[in-house]
Amino acid sequence: MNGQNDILEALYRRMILVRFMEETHDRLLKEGKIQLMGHFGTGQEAVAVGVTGPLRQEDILFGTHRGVGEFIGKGMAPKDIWLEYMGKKDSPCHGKGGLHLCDRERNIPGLVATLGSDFSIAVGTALASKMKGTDQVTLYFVGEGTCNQADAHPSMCMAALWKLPIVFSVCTNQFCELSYMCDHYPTGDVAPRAAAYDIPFEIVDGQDIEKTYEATRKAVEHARGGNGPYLVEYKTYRMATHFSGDPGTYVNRDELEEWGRRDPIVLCREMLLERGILSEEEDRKLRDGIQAEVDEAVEAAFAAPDPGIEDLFKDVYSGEGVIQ
Amino acid sequence: MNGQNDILEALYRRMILVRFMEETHDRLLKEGKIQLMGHFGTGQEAVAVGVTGPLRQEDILFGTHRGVGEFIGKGMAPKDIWLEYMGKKDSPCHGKGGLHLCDRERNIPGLVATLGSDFSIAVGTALASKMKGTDQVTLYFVGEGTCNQADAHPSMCMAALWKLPIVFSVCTNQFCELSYMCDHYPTGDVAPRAAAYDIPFEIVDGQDIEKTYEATRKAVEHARGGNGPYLVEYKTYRMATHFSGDPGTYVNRDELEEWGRRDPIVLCREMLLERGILSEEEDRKLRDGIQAEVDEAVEAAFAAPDPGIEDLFKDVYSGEGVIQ
Amino acid sequence: MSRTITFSQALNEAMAEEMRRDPGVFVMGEDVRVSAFGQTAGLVDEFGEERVLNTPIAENAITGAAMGAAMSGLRPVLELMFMDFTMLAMDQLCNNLGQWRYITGGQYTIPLTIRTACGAGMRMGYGHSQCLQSQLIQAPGLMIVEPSTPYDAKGLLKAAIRSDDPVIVVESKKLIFGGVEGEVPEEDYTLPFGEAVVRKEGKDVTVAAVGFMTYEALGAAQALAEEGVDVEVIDLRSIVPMDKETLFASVEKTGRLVTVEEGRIRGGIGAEIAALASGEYFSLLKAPVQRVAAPMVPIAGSPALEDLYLPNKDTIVRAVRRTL
Amino acid sequence: MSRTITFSQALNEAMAEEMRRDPGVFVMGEDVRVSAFGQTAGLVDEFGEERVLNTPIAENAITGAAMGAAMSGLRPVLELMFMDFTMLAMDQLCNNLGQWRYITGGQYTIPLTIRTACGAGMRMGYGHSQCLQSQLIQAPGLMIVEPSTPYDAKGLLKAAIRSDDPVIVVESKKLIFGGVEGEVPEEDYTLPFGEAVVRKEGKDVTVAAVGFMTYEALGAAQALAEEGVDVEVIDLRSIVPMDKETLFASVEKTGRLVTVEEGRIRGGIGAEIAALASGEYFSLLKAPVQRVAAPMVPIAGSPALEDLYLPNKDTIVRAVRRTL
Ligand SMILES: Cc1ncc(C[n+]2csc(CCOP(=O)(O)OP(=O)(O)O)c2C)c(N)n1
Ligand SMILES: Cc1ncc(C[n+]2csc(CCOP(=O)(O)OP(=O)(O)O)c2C)c(N)n1
Ligand SMILES: [Mg+2]
Ligand SMILES: [Mg+2]
Repeated sequence: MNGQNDILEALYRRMILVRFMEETHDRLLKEGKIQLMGHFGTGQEAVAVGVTGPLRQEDILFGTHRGVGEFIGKGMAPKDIWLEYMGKKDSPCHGKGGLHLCDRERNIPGLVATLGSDFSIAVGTALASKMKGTDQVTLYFVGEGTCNQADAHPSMCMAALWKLPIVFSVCTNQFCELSYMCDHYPTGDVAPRAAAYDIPFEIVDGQDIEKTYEATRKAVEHARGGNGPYLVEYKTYRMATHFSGDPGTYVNRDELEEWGRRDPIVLCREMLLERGILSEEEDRKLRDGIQAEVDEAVEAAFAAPDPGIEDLFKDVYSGEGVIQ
Repeated sequence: MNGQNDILEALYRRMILVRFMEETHDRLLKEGKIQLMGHFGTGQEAVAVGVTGPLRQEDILFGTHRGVGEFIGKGMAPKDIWLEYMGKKDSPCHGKGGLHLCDRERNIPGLVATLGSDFSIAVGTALASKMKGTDQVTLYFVGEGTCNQADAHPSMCMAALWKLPIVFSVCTNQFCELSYMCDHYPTGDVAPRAAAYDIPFEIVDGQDIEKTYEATRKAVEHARGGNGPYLVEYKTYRMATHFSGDPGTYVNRDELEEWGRRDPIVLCREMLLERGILSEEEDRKLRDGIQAEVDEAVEAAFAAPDPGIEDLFKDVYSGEGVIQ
Repeated sequence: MSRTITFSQALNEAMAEEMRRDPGVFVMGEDVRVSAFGQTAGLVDEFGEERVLNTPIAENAITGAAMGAAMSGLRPVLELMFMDFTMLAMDQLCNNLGQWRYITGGQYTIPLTIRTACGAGMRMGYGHSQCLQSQLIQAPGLMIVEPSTPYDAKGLLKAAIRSDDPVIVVESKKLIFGGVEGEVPEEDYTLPFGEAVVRKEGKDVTVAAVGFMTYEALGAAQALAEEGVDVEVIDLRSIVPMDKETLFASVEKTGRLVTVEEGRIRGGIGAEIAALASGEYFSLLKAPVQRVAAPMVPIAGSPALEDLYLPNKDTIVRAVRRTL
Repeated sequence: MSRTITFSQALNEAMAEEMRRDPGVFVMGEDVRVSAFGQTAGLVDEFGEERVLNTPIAENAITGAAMGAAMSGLRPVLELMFMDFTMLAMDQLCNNLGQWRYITGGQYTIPLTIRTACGAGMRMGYGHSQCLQSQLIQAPGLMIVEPSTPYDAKGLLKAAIRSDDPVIVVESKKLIFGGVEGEVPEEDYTLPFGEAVVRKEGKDVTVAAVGFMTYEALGAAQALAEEGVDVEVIDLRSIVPMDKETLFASVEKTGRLVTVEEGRIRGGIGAEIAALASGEYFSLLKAPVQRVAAPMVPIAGSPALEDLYLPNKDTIVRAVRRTL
């Protein structure tokens, strides 16, 4: 089970990286050094990282607006994320993405602004994989609020109808923007909606990295094996407010505190210590190293140049220039 | 059970009226006397008529493009239908509706052109009934093909979330335009989709007027009682092609023939005869009377005036005129 | 008696007062109870959850639901948080909302108000920053207004809520987030649609601006005054209907016209105004009409590119100079 | 070698030839296998169900799926049966499709062709008859073409399929249902975007027409020739990009401009052309620009009202006279 230990340690490392990336973003915002507001995924790291853990480089990931978890999980470099967040010329999107991360090398085709639009785009990439006969899987990561968006329905329908290699990973963090899930849902769970299309589903504890990883691994295998779509719902909690400017007045403090006691990074750390995979000393070093990595990436991004007027009219069309 | 017999006879009468209306439309088209193409609901009369049977005048009906069944069922006058179909000035919509029947007096708020748009509009009328504290029920009648439209999903979600007085009546006629349901559905039934929202549902034989009526009556009572939405799926078969210009090359002839043996009007007739509710003689007279009623309505509509240029700019806004 | 309040407070007061005045008025939308940007903040405390309805995240469906409620005699005020999201609701907005009265021959009236926030400059990137007013003006049956001051915001929103026709009220994010203040009477008042206002009189060049761009135009007028160019600045306020009389009177005086909007240039509001000018005001024109608008490119995340994208005082100054 | 074929056959050949040439090309849409109006008829026999994909009835989602497939290197040709239905897909069309390349900094290319049928006159009423071209020209990153002959239809559709950018091909129903015929070479050819064609030379007035309206313009030109007015008729063919050179050259000669489109007038294609004229061609104009287009009202079901709604030869003749 050494392989399993290595995986766990790698996932733990990634979760810390995600947490530090977001904490750094928050600090830079408070210092007035970055303009892009943050939608942090604090407390949800075991979902984002566990979900992307089983993916191969050639698998396709659609992520969300909430934090950098799944993007780090899929292998995006911290520096590329900062370059994009700061709107720098040398970012993967040449400063155009902003919040909307995209990294073709890692098969991250981009993040839509209008929630739920990518439900069907993900079905399209899965359709292409099937038509081309590759064994790529598309993983569509999505919040429970977005699962109410209209296109969720025909998208799941097409995925099932055409037996596409796609996994729907639903991150139920109890919030949909400034309201609780119960303002949006007549039911407690999202997952049973999959049954409407005969899509198999599973609900797992989103605080436990072993479980999120393992459930997703099974789902990805199912999809890769030509058995059609699979849906996994991860139960977690948004420890942050909706975005950096949201004071979160509507949040139930007791509930927040209770969930805070099951911080996925703390849980994972305890497990690693208990199983002797990691020592306190190693953990300290690991964290220092990760923070240094983040700081270095931030510095490098700050030093990078902004795009200019020549970039404003670039890449609208495949040919040169723009059509006015 | 005399009341029950009266109801059955009335439903039978309506089914024949629907059939004759559509046969007449077809004949007028073939004679080149009417321009509006027909989407006939031949064979589905027990659904349209049975579904609308339990509704009160003040209940709200959203119907479909397929035939006149539910509109007749809700009490629309044949003459008004012809006036609308012929685009005459004195039609309920003053010639503007065409296929899109609307009759405010009978609480038929209109028929959308873009399939599925009215899913949410129906939720809105039910929401208003609830907010106003009336005991009106909204009945949303819809084809299985349209149930794949994106808005079906948030609409059912809202209906359940807000416990609205609405009945979703799904007419599964095996076809979605020029293809079979299996080109559109990963599953055989539509109804279980309701479970995703904890909406109770039932599937019934759509050829049997007693069953369609009774299932809908229960659903309407459920909704009227403040228990929230209900979904009923009726299994039937489109004996006509998609529209009057469709030769139906893709239709399985054996299947068509088999379903034809369960013509809902024939089935109902046999039942009425068997139970002694109707005699052969009465049936003949009834049919003659209905055909005469249809012919008269057609004649009256032909004689009615067309709208003119003054109507072109009327009723765009509540005030006078149009904004160019 | 008047006081100084913010743009957002003016909108808030308009809704609160209309809700007090008419029990049929209610507010719905995504998170309108907490209210991300404050326009609907606090309404739930006075009017309760029934009249301040949080909806699922499904723009087309909630627009349809609001339309259904409006058809039933209620007066919903629907918030579509960002104008980019109106694209999800275009089927309802363009195919149904503005057409229903006409198609039903005036049987149904749709007293629905839709509020939506437009505009860039907040580093929100693509899909959260667009001005798409010009994509709505083609739809028959709608009215579209865009206030630039708290006074206009309150008066136009109240008029919209009382209107029997569907009205879209566009709120510039710069006015909301910028906390722009202005004098607003304490007494009840409404403003008529279709009346522009001359913000600064001038005899040399007419600048017709939309919404927030009025401030940029006034800035340009001030700069040009130093060069001895006397600019007349018109704040359109109402996009549909457009105040052709005020425009005509101004161009009659100046013979020179510059249009200014934040949306993109092709097929923009400026195109419609320029077309009016080249048609109805042709004989008045002494110079080519100049359109100031955004270029035909998406809105990048990069602050540097976003600043280059946006029309501003300087681009207006240059456009005015081109007419001299 | 050329033969005479119909408009619909030309489209059909274009798709078949491109599918033969490039295995990445495939057709998808609602009922494209049987094909209601014939454009995709028979393709399934040659290319199989995998490459002629019937979809559920869900326009935004199938557009997204096609986009996802295009991003993955395939070349889908998506049919959105009626142009009215593009309104359901506006989120994908305007927010994502034309913006994705830019926002991803050119990392992703979207070689997607969308075909859609526009136009009234078939007595289909509201929601099945509109010309909504002018609601798409505001979107960056798209190309929009509208052929009026079989030759252009084949050449432009083939060019669209080979283009690395998203292209919308608008097909007038009158050309499809009317069985319009024309000479089409047997050899492979494509037509460039952005090139208008002068259908009739003339020296007095320039009439710039879109799609089917070219025929009405030619009819008007013939009628006016009898009055001694020599009209030049330009068939735009490409709406985005627009052939400004050909327009300019013509107006330079005539000094008079009439625009003709079937869509509604406010914010129409004619507005953009008139704006160009009042800007860039200002010094050339000898008379006010006239816009011929539909009025700002919905399309009624009534044949009498539909005929009054539509621009035609006579309205063009009157508009030309107003420029003299
Ligand atoms: C079409 C659309 N509507 C609304 C929004 C605004 N919005 C951004 S995040 C969000 C909440 C999403 O909730 P959920 O999917 O649960 O994700 P979470 O924020 O909880 O991670 C909303 C409504 C949007 N971006 N797009
Ligand atoms: C938004 C939209 N897409 C497509 C169509 C074209 N269309 C008309 S009827 C129909 C099939 C509907 O199938 P179903 O809901 O099962 O009703 P049925 O025709 O079987 O009664 C289609 C696709 C439409 N009117 N609106
Ligand atoms: Mg959530
Ligand atoms: Mg059907």
